[in-house]
Amino acid sequence: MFGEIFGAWVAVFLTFAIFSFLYKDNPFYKIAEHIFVGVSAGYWTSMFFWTQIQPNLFGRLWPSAQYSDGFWYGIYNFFGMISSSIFPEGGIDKGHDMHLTYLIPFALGIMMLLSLFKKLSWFARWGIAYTVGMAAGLRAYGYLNSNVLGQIRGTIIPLADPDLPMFSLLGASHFNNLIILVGTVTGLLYFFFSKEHKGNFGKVTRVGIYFLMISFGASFGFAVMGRISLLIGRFVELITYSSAQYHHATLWVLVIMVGLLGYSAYNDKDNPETEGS
Amino acid sequence: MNDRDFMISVGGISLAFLIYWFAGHPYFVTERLVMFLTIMIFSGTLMFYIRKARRGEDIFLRDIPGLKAIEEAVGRSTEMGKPVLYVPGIMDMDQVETVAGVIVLGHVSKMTARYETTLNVPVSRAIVMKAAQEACKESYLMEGRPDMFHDDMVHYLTDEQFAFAAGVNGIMVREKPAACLYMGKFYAESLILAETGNSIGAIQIAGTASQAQIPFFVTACDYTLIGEEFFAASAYLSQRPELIGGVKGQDMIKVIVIATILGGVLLRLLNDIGLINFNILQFLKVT
Amino acid sequence: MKYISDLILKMSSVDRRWIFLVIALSVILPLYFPLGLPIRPTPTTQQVYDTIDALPHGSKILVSCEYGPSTKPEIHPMVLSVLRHLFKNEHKVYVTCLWPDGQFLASEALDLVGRDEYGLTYGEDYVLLGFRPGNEAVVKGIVSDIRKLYTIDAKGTKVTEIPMMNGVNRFEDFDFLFSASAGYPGTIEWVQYAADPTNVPMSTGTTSIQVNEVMPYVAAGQVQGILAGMPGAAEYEALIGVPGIGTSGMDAQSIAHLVIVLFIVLGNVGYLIERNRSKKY
Amino acid sequence: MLWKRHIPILIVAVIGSLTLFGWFIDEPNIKAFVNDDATQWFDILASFAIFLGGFNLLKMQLQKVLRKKQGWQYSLFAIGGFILAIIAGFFYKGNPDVAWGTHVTADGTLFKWIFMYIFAPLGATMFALLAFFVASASYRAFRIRNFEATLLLVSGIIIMIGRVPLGSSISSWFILYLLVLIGGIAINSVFKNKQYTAIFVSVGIIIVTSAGSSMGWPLDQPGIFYLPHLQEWIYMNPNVAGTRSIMMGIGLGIFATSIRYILGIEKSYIGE
Repeated sequence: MFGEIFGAWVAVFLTFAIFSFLYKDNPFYKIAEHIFVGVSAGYWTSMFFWTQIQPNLFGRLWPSAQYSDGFWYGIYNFFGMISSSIFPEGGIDKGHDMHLTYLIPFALGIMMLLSLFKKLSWFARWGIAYTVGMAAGLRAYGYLNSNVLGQIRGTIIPLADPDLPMFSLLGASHFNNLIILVGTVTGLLYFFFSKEHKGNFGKVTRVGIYFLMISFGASFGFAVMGRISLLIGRFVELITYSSAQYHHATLWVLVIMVGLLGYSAYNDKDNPETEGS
Repeated sequence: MNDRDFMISVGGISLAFLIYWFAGHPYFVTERLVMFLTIMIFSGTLMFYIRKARRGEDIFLRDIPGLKAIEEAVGRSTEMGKPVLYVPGIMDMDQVETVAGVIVLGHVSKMTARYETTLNVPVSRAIVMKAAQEACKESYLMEGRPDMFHDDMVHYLTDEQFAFAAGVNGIMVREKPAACLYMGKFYAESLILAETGNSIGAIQIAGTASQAQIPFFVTACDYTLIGEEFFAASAYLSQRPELIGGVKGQDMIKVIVIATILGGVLLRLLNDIGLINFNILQFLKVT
Repeated sequence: MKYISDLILKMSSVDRRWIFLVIALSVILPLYFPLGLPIRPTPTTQQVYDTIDALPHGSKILVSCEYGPSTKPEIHPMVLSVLRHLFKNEHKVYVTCLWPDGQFLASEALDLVGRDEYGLTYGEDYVLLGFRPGNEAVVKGIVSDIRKLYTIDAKGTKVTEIPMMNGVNRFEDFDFLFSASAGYPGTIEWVQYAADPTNVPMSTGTTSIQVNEVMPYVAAGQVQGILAGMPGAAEYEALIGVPGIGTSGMDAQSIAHLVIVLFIVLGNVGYLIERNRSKKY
Repeated sequence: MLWKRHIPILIVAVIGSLTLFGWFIDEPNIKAFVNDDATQWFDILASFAIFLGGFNLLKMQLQKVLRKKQGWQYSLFAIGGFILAIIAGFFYKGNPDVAWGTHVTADGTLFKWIFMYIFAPLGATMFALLAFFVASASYRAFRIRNFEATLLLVSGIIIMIGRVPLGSSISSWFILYLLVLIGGIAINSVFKNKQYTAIFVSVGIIIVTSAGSSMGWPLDQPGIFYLPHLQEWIYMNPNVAGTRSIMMGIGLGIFATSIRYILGIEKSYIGE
């Protein structure tokens, strides 16, 4: 139907416009870039409101489960008059029960909005302070738990395990375990700050850097695979949109865009200083 | 080791905990005891060396090339009359790397104030925008150049990862900054920024603890602060004694970690051959 | 000899846009003219297959979708293959999403495999609980009390009215978790806050780039195997015998990789020639 | 000063200690806060803040248009795109029988159309740019400058080729012959003596050929030269060791940094 075909043409144009950046910065890319920034900012503003503020905040301050005619729900009904889509009749039914402690994030949120005015700019600091405090506590525990304790456990290797072969290419073996132990310890020592990396200590940290470099090479090699498959995904979609069902969108847009870019490159050759505005 | 009151307070806390423990430790989540002890020991080590540094003890810190290059990069931008681009990651202040990125921005904006270089800070989250604006305003004030600071220096683009990358690409190829600094938490867009930065010939310095992105920054940027080096940046740049003491404390914690690993291997060996029946792996159970 | 080294020297410092053109061709051409190279499963993919195949008949499986449109080419083929494997072994599949746009893709996958291919009924054989905001808080919520978090499913029907939800109150009521993850929140949050504390076995499928972050957890036994990027998807498609997007992409992947390696070799040969020449002068 | 500095630092200390030590306190309210509410509060706060972000974006783009700065025409697209998304989010659902709130994740709405045909293709294509940038970055960066860079290069190539079907078709004997040639080049550039090189290469080829024919040229034997197995070994051992040391470094770094914030030792993000 029309929405799908028109959508296909829009998607094809935007796809080629982004790819044109590989050639050079040009008007097509600028259009796609600005559309993407504008649409995505609006997209997330709407998404956050309808998945956070309305269900999680208002849903906990005025849940439908405890709807009553008291003063508290009087305020709710007043809001309901302003916008019934945000504050539907009879409270918000998102399966929450009432948590008045959620007035705290509500207040911090209002303060954040008020920090727009220059005089009240420091209002934002309370919200920032809450965020940093929460981040410090949660991440400290989470990372210490999984990144440090979890990996210490993984590095405590069995030296006397009878059914482990001395060396094996695949699966565990004593040699492989020693490689992991030595690599982890020397790698950690590379991150030593309060000691000059010279003499024997320097040799040990050099071994550490070798392990780090192998690890960087490995994850880079791994990533190449992932990136190529994403490009495959884009071309598969472009091939789909080049079919008759979509009026050969891909072919038309490609020809027009290459033509225009070729023409402007031809003009630029005569007066090179007019860099595309 | 002559920090008497520190030793007294450690003794006091340990005693209090022992009493609480043997009094039945109400409300305590017992299976997380190891994590609790780890946090107390590590925090104690940090505090000990921070106090030591505050008392004026001289602590040596090895060079981190990436951090020395920051001042050179700002200087180079000034000579070429081009802006400095600073990206504090794409995540929000609920990530410790983003907070560290904003703190490093505070130091960099002191440099740009001193050298009178234009600073461009595109951000991907609104709370980061507010925090970065406060940090820059403070730095320009402390360098006596409040006139040079204007709010639009720090500007919001979008929360969306790749729209942000597209927008920053646009800034790079049009304003052609001489130095690009990436300090914070990054995901796949890291290589898009680094490759575009390379194509305009900018000096690029990256600092992140995003494990998966370190290889890309290492290959595509001139300097990279790898994981822990990034967190030590604020100590190096501020040269404040208590922060340098904290870095020394971190080193000592690494010694404890390595000792635990090697000790653990030994204990496991003894346990496997039956000399002792204490299973270190069970003890370090992750919950 | 001098002519050749000059040619290599010129090619070793080529404008990067030629590289881009060659990469584009090396990906497009195999899509039109497939080579059909053999696909041999790696041990980590085999481990996922064996773990799922060993699950007792009619188990309750939680599949969680944490990916978006930009990572769909790598992750979606995995989800389709794992769903085919689970439905072939007649398991009950519950789907949650930690990413908002994951819900669009999850419903697309369930409709294609659950409804069209296996003719199963929604609410009895599979259910889409859908997206809840809150990142790791959602994982913790599922671990402590899933019914507090999911009072309704993605279609708005009350959880109490869904037959297959009976007896499902907490994460421990599931027999297995498969996390299809492209970043944060994703596999690591499932390991930290769900699999580790409850010992419910889990496997995962991730984008290639996230494999490196998750591999230590696989090596430490916290995760039972991993499907690594599109090759992992292609290998799993080969294991269950149903070729899909993963398989068709593998030829293009092999060629593109070969081209990149050739560029690297070229660049290094040029670099060595340049260094030798600069030593001479 | 009290409101602007001391109270924020107090908030960080209180909330930080609560979320750090809350993990050890077996009390329902604290457990609920640490497990659930703490992050939910933040998500709500961030959802308010994003309106500030949207406002800042609009202000910057409008300024560009009004002052006719260079490239102001493109700012119209940014403003138009933002307004379109806000209309789809708050004013026009496009599918009347979908309730407000579920329209951001339901089918048939204008919001989903924007997601399917503008948001998703742009995101996927920007991501796909990496396929090109990964190629140009590895072409430029994988150079044998020193021993470390060579390790980076060799492990990268082995993983790249070893993990794709093509790699599993390359016989380990082919790799052995390749190593003999590379060994020859290395010896040639070190000793600069054609005779040594000729001897090394010919002896190498003889050894490999005789070993190969005696074992019947098996594709994946000796395993250490069969790329898929070699890449698995590199990936499961030296790579895990390197990754683990960085992970631990990051874990300790984040822990120490968080303690500095909670104890108020570092507060420059709130201003000196």
